[in-house]
Amino acid sequence: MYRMIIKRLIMLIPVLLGISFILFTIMYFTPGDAARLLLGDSASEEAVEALREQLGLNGGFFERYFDYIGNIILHGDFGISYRTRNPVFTEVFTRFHYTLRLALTAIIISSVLGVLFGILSAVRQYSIADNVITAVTLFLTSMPDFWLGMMLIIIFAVNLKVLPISGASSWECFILPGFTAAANYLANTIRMTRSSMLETIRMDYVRTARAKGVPEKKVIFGHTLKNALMPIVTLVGVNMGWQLGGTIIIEQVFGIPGIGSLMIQSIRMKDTPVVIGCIMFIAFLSSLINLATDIIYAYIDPRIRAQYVTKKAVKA
Amino acid sequence: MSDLIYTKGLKKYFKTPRGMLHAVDDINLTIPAGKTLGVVGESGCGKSTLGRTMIRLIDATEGSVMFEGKDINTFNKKEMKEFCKEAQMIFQDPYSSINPRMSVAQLIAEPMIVCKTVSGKKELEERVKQLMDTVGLAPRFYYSYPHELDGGRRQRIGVARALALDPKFVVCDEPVSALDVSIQAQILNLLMDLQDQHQLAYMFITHDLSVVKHISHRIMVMYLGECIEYAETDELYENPLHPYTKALLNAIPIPQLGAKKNIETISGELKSPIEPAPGCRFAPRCPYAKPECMNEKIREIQITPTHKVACTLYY
Amino acid sequence: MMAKSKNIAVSPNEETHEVKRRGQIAQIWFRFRKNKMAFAGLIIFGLLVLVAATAPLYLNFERDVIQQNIMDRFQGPSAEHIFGTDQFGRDIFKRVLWGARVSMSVGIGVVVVSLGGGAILGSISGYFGGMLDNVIMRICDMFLAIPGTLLAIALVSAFGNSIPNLMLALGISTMPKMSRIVRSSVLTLKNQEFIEAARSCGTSNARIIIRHILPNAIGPIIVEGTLSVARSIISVASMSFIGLGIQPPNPEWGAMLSEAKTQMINYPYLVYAPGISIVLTVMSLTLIGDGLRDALDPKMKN
Amino acid sequence: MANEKLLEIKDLHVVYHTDEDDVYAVNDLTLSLDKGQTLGLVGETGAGKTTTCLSILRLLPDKIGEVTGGSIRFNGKDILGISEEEMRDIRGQEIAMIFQDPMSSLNPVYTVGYQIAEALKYHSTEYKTEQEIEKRVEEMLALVGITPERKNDYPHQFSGGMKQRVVIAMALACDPKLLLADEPTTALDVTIQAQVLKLINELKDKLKTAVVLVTHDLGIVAETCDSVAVMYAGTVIEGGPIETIFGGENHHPYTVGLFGSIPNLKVKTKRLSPIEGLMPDPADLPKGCAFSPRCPKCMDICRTTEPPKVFEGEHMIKCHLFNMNKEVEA
Repeated sequence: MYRMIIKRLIMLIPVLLGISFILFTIMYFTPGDAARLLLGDSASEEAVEALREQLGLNGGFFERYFDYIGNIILHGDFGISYRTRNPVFTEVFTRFHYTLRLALTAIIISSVLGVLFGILSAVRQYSIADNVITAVTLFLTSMPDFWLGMMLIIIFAVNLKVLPISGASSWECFILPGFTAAANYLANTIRMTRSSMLETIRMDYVRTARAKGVPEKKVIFGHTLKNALMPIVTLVGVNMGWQLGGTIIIEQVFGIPGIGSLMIQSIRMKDTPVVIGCIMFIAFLSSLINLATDIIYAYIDPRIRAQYVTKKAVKA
Repeated sequence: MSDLIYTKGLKKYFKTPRGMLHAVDDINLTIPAGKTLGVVGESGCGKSTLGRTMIRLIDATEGSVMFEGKDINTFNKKEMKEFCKEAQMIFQDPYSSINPRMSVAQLIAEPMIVCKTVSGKKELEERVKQLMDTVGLAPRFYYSYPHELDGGRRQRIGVARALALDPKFVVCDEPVSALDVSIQAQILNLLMDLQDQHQLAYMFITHDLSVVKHISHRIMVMYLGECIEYAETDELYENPLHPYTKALLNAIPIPQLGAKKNIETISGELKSPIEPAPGCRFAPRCPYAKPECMNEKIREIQITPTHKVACTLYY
Repeated sequence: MMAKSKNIAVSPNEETHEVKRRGQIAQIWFRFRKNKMAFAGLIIFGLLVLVAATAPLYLNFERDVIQQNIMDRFQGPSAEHIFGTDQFGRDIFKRVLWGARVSMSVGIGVVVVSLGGGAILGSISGYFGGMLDNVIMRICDMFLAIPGTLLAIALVSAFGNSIPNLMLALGISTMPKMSRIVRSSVLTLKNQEFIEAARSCGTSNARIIIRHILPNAIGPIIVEGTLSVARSIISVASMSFIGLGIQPPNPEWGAMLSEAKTQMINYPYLVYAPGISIVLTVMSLTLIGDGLRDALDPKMKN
Repeated sequence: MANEKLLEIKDLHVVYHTDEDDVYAVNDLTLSLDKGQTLGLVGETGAGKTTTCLSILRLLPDKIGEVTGGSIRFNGKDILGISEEEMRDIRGQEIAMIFQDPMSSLNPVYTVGYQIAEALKYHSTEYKTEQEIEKRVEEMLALVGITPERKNDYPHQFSGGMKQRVVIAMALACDPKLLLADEPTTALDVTIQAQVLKLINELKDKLKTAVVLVTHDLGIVAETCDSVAVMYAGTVIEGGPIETIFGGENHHPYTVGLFGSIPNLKVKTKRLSPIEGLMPDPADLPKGCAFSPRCPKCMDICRTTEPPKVFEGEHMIKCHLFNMNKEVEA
């Protein structure tokens, strides 16, 4: 097991390097000059040139890239933001907790409700409840999240005045954004749970359990759900990864100063170190979540557990 | 009797994460023109892989397959194309072996278009109709799609496709095992009639000992990639020598009352053919196993001119 | 050699028993039509396309859609302006109608880019396998690790803000996912026995891909394409919403919502019409896609 | 012991409602089985064998499969009439079922020991405490030739033949009176099939369990069964004690065809004599006798009128051919 975890972490390195290279290339070819953007149009040419020198913007493409990567590898230094001159790490962490709070709210709402409604929908296939859930699901997937956010603001903040319109100062601020961010993933989770349950319910071993006289509750929540859980766990894991980097637009709607807002600002200001830093951070977190997903897999499914064990045994 | 196709020391190994898988290990066989060699074995014994190496759908790891005196493994692209016309294959699954997006006519015409054996649309159409007639498909199915047909008719398409290029040799990979008994008998009769008419040589791969007896002239019994017994059909059924062959024959239920009172079974199950231990691969299940069975490679013993067995009991 | 032989083993009822015969397309259409929701989706989408395609016949782009009438600003819904007017006094109904043109064409453009690239990469990767497959898939993995919206934002900033660049940016950011879908469907097909059967009579790789793999893979690809147009329309709207997509005064639905954002607290009706248009379009496409999936493969239905 | 009826099915009709058609899977099926006896249910794919078994357990797919007529009596109880609760008590405890594919019959996420124990947990009055159940599980594993230590292993650690042994142990754990075995050896290799058949034979003698053995293989029937029912298009077309089916002179043309289709190991035949044509579409059954379109001895009456059941002692043939001078059941 430990061997597997370490192997996976090592495999992450080339992916992160690849991501940094892709993003660096894109940012490099983006028109505009970070130094000029920072100082504004009124600054003198000399001042701009001096800042450019200071930020190391004058080197060639490869020189700058290897400089950047070298610093990360040798000193663990992700550089400083061109815009604020703070270390990238500080920039990311002062913003990250907002995004994390939003993502966690969303993931809890979407997973809990999604799995519950999904099971209900599958167990009572073709019933009224199933039809209603399916219709709501369809509606949720068809809605752009920013529009849903706007509608929720109009209803709950403007008309009913029960929740704040925007900001991130208190926990109430995260209710509307949380639901908005959850909507799409909720729909996906319901769909996936439903189809996975329906597929598993048709398996021979479920029929065998029924033929043994196992009570229906036990058949559904024991024999079926445990097997149907696999794709759902994957989906929740993937959703979580996407949530961390995918709330950009919702942060804009609700004025939350999270990592998404930071990235948009940084792209506009050509603040390359922050952009790359943010995304590598998100990618790293997503990979950790994937790893956790695989560990949960091994916990649920003895076949997968056995794979890790035999691998270890063969090597030992 | 001229040998149409024969193999010498044919081997096919696959690399797997757990080591070398010996799918086909040192097989020597001959098939005369117009005759049938039955290849029998349980699942995982390498019989399908053997069939595919016979027409070079898979390249052999070692050894040679000689067709009309030439080694097919040395053929270049052009020679391969010529060889395709001589050697064809009928596949096991009448569902997955037929392209669902092509009509019956297109399916049967495909090999002839690819190999350019016919000139002109008219001739092609005529030939397809003639083939459909040969395998017993009514002309009204000409424009049908496979999903409209049942397994038996689909398998007839497979037979027609294999015959389209007028081959001399056809590998039949379990052509009836996916079919119901009554349909199975129809296809078996068809295959036997076609052999008589066209002097086809078959390699008939199956796990069903009663089917193979019915259709074959010679039989090869395989166990974990190796040939363990090789004989004329009558000889094999009257006088099975290898303990595994005996066990196989013993295991078939006979549809007659009182045909067999005591079912004698061999214990254990097939091991995996990955990195097999030296010696007889059947030894772990064999009731007669002796210490020497485990040590060295088992030699093939020629019992009569047409009967070989690989077992230490006959040393 | 192949002498004309008499019928062997044709069953006696072979000639008399009539089978149900229907062409393949007709059969898919038959199953699709039986699915009420999907059929409703098709009708809605058909109407929307009709409206979008004929918009220039009854609307003048400059006069009806772009021109500002400050005198008429912020008029609530009325008989004259069904959906009211915006902050520049333009009729929202007319802008929404014209917006259908923009949203749909850009959405389809995005899918053409991502599906085109994805189909080529995915089929090469799936069919030939080996090193090539490894390289393509590892690169896809890297792109997949970057949040899609963000990648699109970065790409638009790099390419410069224009409609073709937007399509390219969104197309590239969804291409890795598309490649994976195409690759997996090619991989499943590649291992089917009928591909082996084709190879056994010396069929060339090109012919196998064109004659045998593509016709079988096309169904799932069309389904994925339809659903992907739906998603792209949302992505385009999102990009426009944060100001990196289609620029005002061009009446794309997302851009309209972006303009409405600052006013919505006082004039919430600005938000309704463009949003509902998006929902309607996306929903109809989703219904069509799901319906097609069931019609193409009845076994998958549940 | 003999003549004590355990299972009696009368005029059973089962319909599957699919999107496109109504499929008539079982039509007017009548069967009976005495205590401790073995009945072979023979027929090809789509003959309705599995559907019959599922109807006995009331496990037809929800909302799709429906019993539209007839009765099933088990041990004197009307199975179709009792509540779901009562039915659950019968399942596993009094009637157990083995499915065709051992690979998919075991739940991959539970140990085999747990899966065997499950039936005991919900039913057994004899084995109540944890220790008693544990002991019974070990006993059952030993009975089917698996070392009891393996009870904590998961299904994926067993080979196909071993899995089927586990399935058998699971089915027999509560000492059921009736075992429904649906093609229990079809998915296995011949040598393994022989092992499993031998095991089933030994166990049914030892435990005095009645068995309905569903198979398409007449050889297996000859080796294990006391009586036979040959099914075609959802109904029994010939049935009776095994001697009357494998011996005797009068047979249904379909039975004759089935025997003619099998290459016989003992007898040398040049050509097989198969049944021409195909199984009828169960959504669109021919009028009269369902076999008439394929029957070599088809008469005019066969195409219009359903054949009667003709009895000759315990031997039943459902065919117009034998209608002439025998007693007829109305």
